[in-house]
Formats: sequence, structure tokens, C-alpha cells
Amino acid sequence: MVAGNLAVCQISTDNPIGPGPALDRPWTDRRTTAERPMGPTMDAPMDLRFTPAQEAFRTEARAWLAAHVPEPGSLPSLDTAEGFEAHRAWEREMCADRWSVVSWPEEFGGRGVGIVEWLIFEEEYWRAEAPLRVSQNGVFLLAPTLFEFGTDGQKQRFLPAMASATEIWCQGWSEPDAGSDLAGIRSRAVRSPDDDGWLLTGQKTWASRGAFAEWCFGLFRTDPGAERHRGLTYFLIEMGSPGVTVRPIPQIDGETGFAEIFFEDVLVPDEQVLGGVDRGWNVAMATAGSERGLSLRSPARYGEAARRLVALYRRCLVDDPARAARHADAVAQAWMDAEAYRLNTLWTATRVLDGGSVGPEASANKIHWSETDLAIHRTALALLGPEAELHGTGTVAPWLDGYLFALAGPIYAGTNEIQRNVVAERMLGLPRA
Amino acid sequence: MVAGNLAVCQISTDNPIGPGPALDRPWTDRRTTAERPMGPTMDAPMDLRFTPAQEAFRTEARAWLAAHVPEPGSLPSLDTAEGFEAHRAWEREMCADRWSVVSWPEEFGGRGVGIVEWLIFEEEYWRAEAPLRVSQNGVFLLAPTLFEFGTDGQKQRFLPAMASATEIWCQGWSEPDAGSDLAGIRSRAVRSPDDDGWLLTGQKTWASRGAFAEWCFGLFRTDPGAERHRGLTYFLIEMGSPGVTVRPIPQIDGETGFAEIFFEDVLVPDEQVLGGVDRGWNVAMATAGSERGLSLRSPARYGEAARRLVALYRRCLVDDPARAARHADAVAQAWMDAEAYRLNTLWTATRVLDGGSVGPEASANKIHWSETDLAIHRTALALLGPEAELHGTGTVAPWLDGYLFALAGPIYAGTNEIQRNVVAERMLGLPRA
Amino acid sequence: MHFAFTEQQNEFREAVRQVLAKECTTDHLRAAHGSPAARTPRWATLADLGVVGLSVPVAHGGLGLGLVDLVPLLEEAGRVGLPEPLLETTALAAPVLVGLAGLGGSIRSAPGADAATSLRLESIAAGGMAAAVGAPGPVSAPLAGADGADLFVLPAPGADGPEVHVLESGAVAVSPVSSLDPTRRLGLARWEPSPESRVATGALAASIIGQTADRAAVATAAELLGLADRMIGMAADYARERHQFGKPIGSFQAVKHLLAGAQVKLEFARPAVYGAAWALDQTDPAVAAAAPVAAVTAVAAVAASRAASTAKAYASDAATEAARVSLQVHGAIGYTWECDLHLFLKRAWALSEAWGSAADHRSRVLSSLIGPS
Amino acid sequence: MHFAFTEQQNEFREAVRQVLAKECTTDHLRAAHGSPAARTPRWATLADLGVVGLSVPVAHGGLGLGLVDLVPLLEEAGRVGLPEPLLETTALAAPVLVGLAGLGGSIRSAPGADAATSLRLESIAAGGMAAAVGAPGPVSAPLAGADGADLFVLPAPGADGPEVHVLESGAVAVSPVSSLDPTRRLGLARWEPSPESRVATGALAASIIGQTADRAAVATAAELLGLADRMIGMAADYARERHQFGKPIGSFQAVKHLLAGAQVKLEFARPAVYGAAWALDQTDPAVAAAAPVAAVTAVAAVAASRAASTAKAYASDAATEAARVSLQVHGAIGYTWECDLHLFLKRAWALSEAWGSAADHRSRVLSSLIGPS
Repeated sequence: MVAGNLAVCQISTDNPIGPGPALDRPWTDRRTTAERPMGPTMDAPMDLRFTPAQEAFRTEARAWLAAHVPEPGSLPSLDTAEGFEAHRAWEREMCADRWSVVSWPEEFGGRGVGIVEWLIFEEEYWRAEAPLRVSQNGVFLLAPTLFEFGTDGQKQRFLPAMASATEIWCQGWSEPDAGSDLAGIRSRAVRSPDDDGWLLTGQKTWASRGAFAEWCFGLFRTDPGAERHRGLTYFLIEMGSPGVTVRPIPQIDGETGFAEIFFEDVLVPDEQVLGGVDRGWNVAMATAGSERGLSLRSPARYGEAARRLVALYRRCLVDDPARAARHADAVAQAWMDAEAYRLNTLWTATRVLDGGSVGPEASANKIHWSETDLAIHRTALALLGPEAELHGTGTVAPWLDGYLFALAGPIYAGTNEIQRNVVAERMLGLPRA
Repeated sequence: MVAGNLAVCQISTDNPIGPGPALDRPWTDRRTTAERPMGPTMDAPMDLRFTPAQEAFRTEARAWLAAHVPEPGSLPSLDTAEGFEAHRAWEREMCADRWSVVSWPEEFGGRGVGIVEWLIFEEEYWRAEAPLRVSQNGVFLLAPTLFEFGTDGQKQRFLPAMASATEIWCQGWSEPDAGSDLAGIRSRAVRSPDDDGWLLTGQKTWASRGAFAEWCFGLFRTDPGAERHRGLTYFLIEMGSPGVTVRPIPQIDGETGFAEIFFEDVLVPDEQVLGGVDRGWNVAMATAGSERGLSLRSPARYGEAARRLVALYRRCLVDDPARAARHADAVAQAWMDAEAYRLNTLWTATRVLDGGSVGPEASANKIHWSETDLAIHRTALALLGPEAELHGTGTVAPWLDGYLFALAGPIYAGTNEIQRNVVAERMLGLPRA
Repeated sequence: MHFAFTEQQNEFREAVRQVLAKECTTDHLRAAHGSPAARTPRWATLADLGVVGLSVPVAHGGLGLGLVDLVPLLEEAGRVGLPEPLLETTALAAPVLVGLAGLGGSIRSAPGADAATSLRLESIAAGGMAAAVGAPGPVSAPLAGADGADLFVLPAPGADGPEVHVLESGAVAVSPVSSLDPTRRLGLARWEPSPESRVATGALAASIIGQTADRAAVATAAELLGLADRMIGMAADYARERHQFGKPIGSFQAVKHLLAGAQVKLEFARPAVYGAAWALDQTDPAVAAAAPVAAVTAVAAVAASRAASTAKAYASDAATEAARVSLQVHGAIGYTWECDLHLFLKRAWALSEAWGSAADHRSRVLSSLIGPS
Repeated sequence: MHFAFTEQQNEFREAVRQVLAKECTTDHLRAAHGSPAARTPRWATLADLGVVGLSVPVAHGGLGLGLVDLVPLLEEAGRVGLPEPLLETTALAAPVLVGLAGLGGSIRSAPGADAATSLRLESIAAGGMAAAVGAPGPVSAPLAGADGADLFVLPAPGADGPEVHVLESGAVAVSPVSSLDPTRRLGLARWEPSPESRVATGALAASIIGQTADRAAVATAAELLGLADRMIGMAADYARERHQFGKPIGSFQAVKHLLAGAQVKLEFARPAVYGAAWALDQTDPAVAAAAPVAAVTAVAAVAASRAASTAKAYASDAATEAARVSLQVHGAIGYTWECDLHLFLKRAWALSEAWGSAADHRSRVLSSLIGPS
């Protein structure tokens, strides 16, 4: 096909041909996929609508959520012991009806649906103002890695407990001196005296959910000789193990979103090594990829926030038209940013469905969603004006809390400075410094 | 005084004193400068008004300009041979009445007035929509260096001819491979066989006015052994000298704003070395300082542009209120940027008058004026909307030409990237890479 | 949900890209700046490839395709700064004629349109007619592509509301207006509305004008995508070659982050433009048949119009940012006539304002979000 | 033209800076977040230094100075996040009382003001009274410094236009409202306007309310300058210490340019604030006497008001940019409670919106530029 097409170009450029029969021009062949000798969905015409089956899935999800989602704001904060358990209970409730991990295979508690259905579920989840996902680190960050690198035994052992939130995971990536420079990890693991596993020693920090989680996944240096990216191993560690100490880190809003974790000769059996000894970097990058890629931030999250922003703007039009006018342009831009993110996600999802993958675009994605989140909340606070500081007020609190959280967006999951390096080097081919 | 003041703090912090007599607190001493034992203007109260003498100077300048400034836009472009001569004639006319270089000593054709009067003159000059200064490179860039490093002979030889535009100067800084990295200069100078001067060889580029200027000032490497910043010498070169070839460089707007200059064994006598052999870098930095500092871009230039922008906005309010409303915020910001530049210049001027100097603030200055110029013109084009591309139209042309010129602002006189490095390293003490 | 171009569409883009790489080099572009024209050998080549007649029904010698098929080709046109009026002729004028000819819904098996319209459609497909299309707004405004156009589609205020007129060059006096980009071939059109030239009035005229503005927004946005990609690519190439302080300037973080910022804007503008093209096709009876038939509801029309504005706002910002960044990375060299960059800068600046600026479209988006109030 | 502070003013700033460096550390600040109060030992110290009574006439125990004298001290207050109501008491309330007492023009040789006003002025100067001042706008809005204030200056809608009332704490019921920054001591004030509390009506009330808003804009801008300088300084210190990839992060161009951008904004905000303070003093009969007498023309008043808005818009943007950049440079550590940064972030966010946001003031500037139309 391509050959034929090139042939045409040769002719048409070297000496222009007349408008010959349509079939000289392959792209004028109107036969449907079925009729033509060609790949699967690859040649389906562009169509942004969902299939009847997908719409049915949406209806089912919406109905279930309508019946089960707790009163918005009724659960105590995720970052308190009480709230943590309340959110765990909610995950259990979802899991009971197979809504906690819809895209997983049924054997692990999912519904085995595709990425599009997952996006639809997310739309309904955010529209229903359902609780934050306390299992997020496990479900969105570790699970993709487990599916890719885990043994059958590891999948059986960890996935169902993750789906039901019986075991909640935290992430052990960063260290005090290894933040943006993740390869600077110093925490190490040495063989145990009885050679029945590894002894982990060191300090991890910025572990979200770290204060309450049962399990932790993270990187440790197993080959002190190897340089930077080599000699690291990906471990799955039970937080209850002897030698693990947790120090919660109160954050800017006074709550304890994350924690420091200290390891002192913590014994970890060999079956809790994920993806092979000294292969941790590649294994971890897969997770980092999914963190910045599709799975961490679904468009619905921002679509819903943008919808609320427009509602806030509409109210401001009544209360203080002059103020509303001053921020109209920013409101429109924030809404468009969320919409562009939705479309870009559908575009990427289709590429993945057609067998493609998410490369450095994941970095562009992370820059975009983190800036979109900030733009939406900054604009909302601007519309609230002097009220914006009233963190005790019902209408204000969600925006203010959301803003404080959004402020962390350009920092975690790889700072946006690092992401811009990736975009410049891997998408534009600029040389490393 | 300071000692006494410190004493007070000691007391007041270690054990608070009661509201004693005012004189325990030096800053409550209301005696005037005259009455107190203290420095010159240093202690004059803040006052942004001009003195009667300065206002009289303004009146005189305004009157002269009103009587002599040619019809705005009536002179052909500075970048054509014809326009160049027309602008030279205008400089002569100014010089005849001692208005071309007001801040120079009278012996060289000036009025010996201070920096404040110079700022006042600039305000009047721009308000009168007087022609661009074809002598700018000489008057604003070379002259300060001549006054600082030149011999009496050099001053006598070059300044009066510069003031009368009998000799117009261009700048020979950049080379094809030495732009932001000015120290990368390769053009060299070797002693002439008869030891009566130097033979210059090499290539300079981006020489504004280079196509028509009579003289050129620039840096050449006199000690090939020395590294980068050392071994450079500052030369004054007659463009008519044998071995000088000029190639005009047409720019984005089709006109030839600058030129490449090729030197082939150009003989330059010793008396045309400025500031000593191998000392060129320090000498040049003085000029670069003044280029980015106070003398290159007077606030009046942007104040006048901002005034015209507000007028354009007022017209847009009538023609297309909705469009005007969309850009109101940008119009206000652009006006404020120009106003902030005016105030910052008065602030710096006062510091200079009080014996201070302009340091890395010059870099902050350059970033601000170049961005202000862009903001003013970008906003004007936004108000013009679809008309903005009509470069033949009277109302549009000045804004479009101004925009094209403003686009070069972040590039010339040291790119804004380089300036940000200077601000970060010299104002904030961040380490060099 | 399948949000991607078909292999056919990608092949067509690739074919056109290869042709334009040869037939629309920057040398060609500089020549066109010197003596801009509407119909050129290159135009004939594009007609032969089926590009010019893409939106003309098969029965009239075209390909009978929609905006989704055209958008990738407009991107390629933008990438090379194509001087010819592909946008005006194929994206705007032909669809208006198709609509008038009542070919809606059955575009590929077209019944006889009225004679004049049929002839014009055939002439367009054969590369014999280049068009200029008027935007809503002051009739006195200069018209892109007017200087040298064969066919004019012009809105005009009528006794009972807006009207649409179609005239050929003989009936329109054009006085050229110079643009920063000469290949825009701007002109002021003086003409007399007549019963013969009037093709639509009232609601029909209003809908044609509205749909044309939306199609223009998306088509212009598509060209801006190509322009942005070209300017970013030129800057990246230069940043790899140009050395200062002993290394390529592209290895400096300041340069990397300038270009990365522009690239991210472009990445997110693309799907916005593609999605808007699909949405407009869905509301275009002449094309909807291509996809599983969709009833064109008022809601869908509003959403499509909002998508078109989102696309134009995003693409305009992406292209002006790419222009700013690319010039900054090039430094002084980018400010010269010798450097090709200005050929694309000027077109990007012109197109970012054409058919509504980013700010204009943002306010359209917001109004449609808060609805009539 | 002499645009600089006097040696006296610089010495005063330096003295206050040294005192606050000891008396208002971040430990003090954290304590104040726990139990915010209006009058503290630190307040007494500031009163002893003459800071609190700066704008109170000498005859009433103050220094009889103007806004130009106060601005550098407010900058220092901002630098340390001073929790006490220096702005409300010294920059706003005292000048209102001075104006009411008809001390204008002869502030330093004050004739007898009415008894109550004299007592209040003396009490302020002695550190015995901390004030809260109401802004124009909804009476229901929370009042900064209300929780714990001794004196209230409150605008209120009256039968014939706006009125100004002055009440002491006994006459006002305050219900605390929690702010992101507890040291703001926000509160809703419930009170009954009475002939006794009414101090101004009609034109006088309007001018007091307007001048107070202008003074508040400039005084808040001054605190924002200090906050921005503090946050940039903290980030620069951190960028020198923190190492990644084997070098200080401050040596990376991305970090340098983030901070340089914020620094440039701050550099240009400063003179805008100083110039506005001077302009307001010129239009204040109580202070103008300090400088060579200037007749307060309507034009000068409009220009002064515009200068005040320019100052607040610039300082608000400079401070919010400094906050954003400083947090980004600190990374995750800046997001923790342990790191002192948030103490300044929260105040900067609150003050950037207080007494009019940057956008609010930009539109004020533009209206005054195009004049009434």
C-alpha cells in the first residue's frame, strides 16, 4: 500500500498526472475495513463516540455509584487514622461489587474491561464526587508493574488484597538526597546471614500514605559497586517487619499526607523481589512511566474541576460581574486545558489500543495536567477574591485544599523541570547537558 | 549616627525602654539637612518633583523641539542610504543648538547637564515624536567609554565629530561564533611590520548602522596565548581603511539594519587603541554596562509607547468594545510596566547621583525593558486584531514595525537568558554552572 | 471510540507531505513572496493528487471527503507555508457549494446540482478555480486570497438579515492590500449584490456563515499546527548545531525548557484540532454519512462550534509561542532575511489572528459554556 | 528630584530590622500561629521604638511621620511575617484619627483635638490600642485583625451616603473567622451605628474611605515586598545548599531562571511602592508639610490613587510569583510543615488578595487612565 502510494508521488511530482480513476489513489478507496485487506481497528474511521456496550457500562457504573457513594465531604480526611479506615471501607465496598479495579482481570477482582471503559468509569467516579482512592499507590503505580514483572505467585499473593484494600501500599522511591536525582539512591540491601533473603537498611521519604500503609514498594541498592542506575533492586516490603520505623511528615496544610520510613536490617524474603535482582531501575521506570502516563491522572478529575469552576464563574457573574469579567479569559483557558487533556488522553488511549505505547509524551502529559490543575484552582481562588483565604468556609475549602494539593503537582512524580528535560531530549532530540 | 542607632536597638531589645525624649531616637530628629551634621543631598527628603531649574530646562527643550522636529514619519527609514543622511542632517541640526548630547561637557558640544536633565530631555524628545538617533551607538555606547578610558587627544579627536554626526559609529562586538559567548572572539590584531600600529584581521557581525557608518569600535585578540577574557584590545577603526569590507545584512522586515564587517590586515595606528593593549575586556564591559544600564533605553521611549497604547485602547473601546474588554488587563499591565521602568530609572539615577553605581541591576533592567517593549506592542497588535498584518496601513505600520524591532530586544545587548544568569549569580549569589 | 486517522488518511498525508517537500521548498516560498499567485503548477499538482477537490463530490470529480480527511493535509500545507488558497477553496468554498447544491447526505452519489454550481465544483476539483471567502464582520475588511481569486463566497447584510453571495472574478473588483506576508494576497473586494449572485438568505444564510466560520477556525488551526511543528523543528535543529561556550546551545537548560514548553503546547493543540474536525463533520449532513449516521442535534451543533473555538484558541497560542521561542533560540540569525524562519513567523502571526484570535475564541467558548443568560 | 530614603529613614529601617530579627523569628511566628494576639510584648517593643506611633502627632506621643517613613518598616514587618496589626493601626487607623482631629498641616504642633481622639492617639502611640479597619464593600465581609482589636474604624452605608464610624472593642461583637493564616485574626464584626460612633458623613466620609483604601493598598504592597524578598532569599539559600546530580541545584539554569524572573519582578515593584507612598503623602495635608508644601490638586489626587493601585498590582504579582517559584525550588521539603516557607506563603497569598487583587487594581489603573467616559 505504502509502496503504491510512493509510486503515485513519484509520478505526480516528476510529471503531474491527470485525474485518473480513483483507484490510482489508494486514499480514495472507500471500501470499509471489512472489505479491504488490512489490519484490525487500525483502519476504523475516526469516531469519538462510545459504543452502545460502553454506554451500557457507563449506565451501570453511574447507577451503582449513585446508590453507594457517601455524602460528598462526609468522610474524614484520608490523612487521618480514622479517615484512612473510612476510605479503606469504601474501597472494600467498591471491591465487593467489582468496581475497585475495573480494568483488572476478573480473577484478581476486576472486570477485565479496556482502557476506554476505565476512562468512562473515572468520568462517572468524579462526576459522583466519590471519595479519593486510598489504594491509589498500589492500584495505579504498583499494579501495572506487578502485571508486567510479577510472578504468578506474586500476583496471586498481592493483587486481590490490593483490590479489596485489605493491604494498602505506599511508595518508597525518594530519599533525602535522591529526589529529582532518583539514581542517587543510597538505601542498600545485603544478603541475610542465613541467605534466606535480603537485609534492607536506609531511609525513604515523601511516602504518600506512608503513615498508615501495610506494605511499601521501593528501590534499594543491591550492588554497591555498580554505578547509579545499575545495581538497584525493586523490593516489596511489609511495613510491620522488624526494623521498619515510620515518621509521619506534617504538610503545609497541617495534615500528614506523607511519611519518612527508616529501615534497619529489615529482612525481606527473596519472593518479595520484583523483576529480578539488580534490575530495579528498569522495573521502576515502568512504574514511573505509568505514573506520568495514563493511569495516574484521569481527565475526568480535571473535567469535573473545570465544570465546578464554570459554575463558580456563573455565580460570580451575579455576585460581582466586574470581578467575573476580569477573570473570564482565565476561566475559559482553564476549561479548555481540561478539555484538551481529555482529548489528548483519548488520542493516546487509541494509540495504545492500536498497539502503540506511551513514550516521552508521558512527560508532556505530566507538565500539562499539573499546570492545568494549578490554573483551575488559581482561577477559582481569583474568583473568590478576598474570601479565598477562608479555609473554614464550605464553598472555599475545596478550592483552597485543591490549590494546596495542586501546588505539589509540578513537584512530585518527577519535577516539571525534569520533565521538560525529557521532552527536549527525547521528543526534540536536544543533547544532554 | 549608626553607632548611636545600634545602641538604641541594644537597649530597646534587651530591655524595652519607655517613650523617652525624641532625641534618644535619631530618626525622630526633625532638623533639616542644613541644621544637621551630615552628608550632601544624601539626606534630602524623598521628592519626585523636578526643580524649577529642571522644569525651565524642560520648557526650553520642548520649545526647541516643537520648532525643529520634522513631521513624524517624514524622514525616510534610517536603514536606507537616503534615510541615513536625512537622520545625519537632523543630528547636525540638533548639534547646532547643543541638543544632540546634552549631558556632555560644553567643550565637546554638550550642555554639561546631569542625568536628571538628560531624562527630562528624553521625555520631551519622545513626546515630540522626534526621529530615531542615528548616532546612538556612538553617543550612548562608545562615548561613556571614551569619557572613562580615552586620552585627552582621543576625546578631542572623536567626541565633537560624534556630537555633530560628522562621524557616525557602529559597533564591532559579535562574531559569527561569538554571540552570547563574547569572550569567544577570534578576530585578531598583530603588530604592523613597521611597528607603527596594528593589523586587524577577522569578521564582525550584527553591526547596527554598519552599512553606512564612518567608524567602528570593537574588540580584537592581541594576545593569542591568553585565555578567553584576557588578551583582547579595544580598537577604534576607520571604516574607510584599506582592507575593510562591509556586507549589509537584510533583516526580517527586508531593511538592512545591520551588517557584517570583514577585516583583512587593516592597519590601525596606536593612537586608536582605547584603554590600553590587552585591557579590552574591562573597557568593553564598561560599555556593555552602559548599554544595559541607564543610557541605552530611556523610560520616555516606553512611556510614550504606553501612552499611544492607551489611546489605541480608547479608540478600540468605541470600534469594538468586546475586543477592547478582552485586552483591558494587558493594556493596564503594559502601561504599568512602562511606569515601573520610569520609577526604577529615577530610583537608580538618584543612587548614581548620590555616588552609587549600576551593578547587576543593569541586567534586571535589560530584561524588564525588553519584555515591556514586547508587551506594549503585542497588546497593540491584539487590539488591532485582523488589521495587525496590514503593514502598509498608517495606523498599523508603527505598531507592526515596533513589534518586529521589539522582538529583537530579548536577543541583542546580551540575550535575556544570559541576563537571567547574571541576576541569579550576582544578585542572588547562585553558583556558576 | 477510535480517535485516530485511518491508514488511508495517514497515507494521503504522507503522499502530500512528500510532494510538498519537493514542490514547496523555502526557495519556492521566497519566489511566491516575490510574485504571489492563486493558481500555480503546484496547485495543479495538488489538484491531480485529489487534494484540491477533496471536499467535492465524487460525481463532480472530487473525492467526496470531509474535514477530518482534509485536516492532516492542511497541517502539511502549514508546515511548508503553502502559498495557494487550499484553505479558502477546499475547506470553505467547496463545502458551501455542496451544501447549496443540496448534496447533503448523499454526497458520494450526487444527484444533479444546479448547472452553475456543478460546473464550479468540477472546475474546483480540476484545479481551475481558486476561491476567496468572506468572514462575518465589516464588509470593508480585506479578504485573504482575494487578489487573484476566481471565485468569491461573500456574506453581506441584506434587507431581511444576512445573505450569502457567490460571484466569479469578473463580477468583483479587487484592490490589493499589502500584508506582512505577501502570499496572503489580501484584497478589498468591491462588488454589487444582485439577485443572480445571491445564493442564500435568512436562516440558511446565517447557518452557512456560521458553519463556514467554524470550518475556517478549524482549518486555520490545522495550518497553525504545521507551522508550529516546523518552527519548533527548525529551532531544535539550530540548537543542535549552534555552539556557544564550547557546547551546543541545545544542551543549555534554558534553551531546552523554552522549546519543551512550546512542544507541550503543540502536543495538546493537535487532538483539540482533530476532535473539532470530527465534531464539525458530524454536524455536516454532506459528510456525516461517511461516519455512522448521526442526527444533528442543536446540542451537537453548539458543542461542535465550541470545539472549533477551542481548537483555534489552542492552535493560535501554540503557534505564536512556537514563533516566539523559535526566534529567541535562533538569536540574531533568526532576525535576518537570509534565515528561512521569518517566512513561517509571518504566516503564523497572520493566521493566529485570522478567523478569530485566541482571545476571541476563548470568549466564544465561555459564552457557550454559560449558555444564553 | 531625589528618589531615595533619607539616612534617618534607612537607620530606622535598620533598627527595626535588627529588633525583629530577634523578636520575630520563625519560632515566634509558629507560636503566634498557635495563639494569635493583637498586643504582645513585641508590640510594646515596637511602640517603644516609635514604630507603632509613627503616624501619631508628636504632641500626642508619636513621631508625626508619613507613609514614606512607614513603608520601609512595613517591608521589614513583611519580611518576618509580623503577626501584629501595624498596618491596620499605624498605616490606617491613626491617620484617620489625625485627619478627623483636624491636625492637618500642623501635625507636629497639634492643637487640641477633641478629647476622645486625643486619648486614642496617645493610647495608640503608647502601644495600648491595636486597631482593625473596615474596607469598602460588603459590611458582612470578615475584617483583618478584628479578633482582639481595641479600636475599630468602620465604614457603613448611611441614610445620605457612606459614613465612617469609630468604636472601641466594648461596642463591637466579634466572631472569629478562620483564615489560612491564623495571625490574620479575621473576624466578623457585629455593631450598631450610632450618632456617638459616627465620625464622618458625606464627602468627608467618602474621602476618608477612599484615602484609607489607597493607603491600605500601598501599605499592604510594602509588606508584600518584604515577604517576596524573604521567600526569594530562602529559596536562593536552599538552592545553594541542596545538591542533586552532584552539584547545587542553584547551579542549574532552570532554577537560576525561575529565581531571576521573580527577582526582576521584585526589583521593579519596589520603586512603584515607594513612589506611591510619596504621592499619597503629597496629597495628605497632615504630612505634606513635611515636604515642601504642595497644593493638593484633584489631578494629583487621581495620580496618587493610580500610583497606589500600580503599587499593589505590582507587589501582589511579585509576591505570588516569589511564592510559586520559592515553593518550586524547595521541592517537597517546601511542602512540609517543618519548613518555615509556608508561614510566608500563606501570608503572601492572603495579602495579595487583601485590599484589592492585582487584577482589581489593574482595572482601576485603566479606568483612571481613560478617565470618566
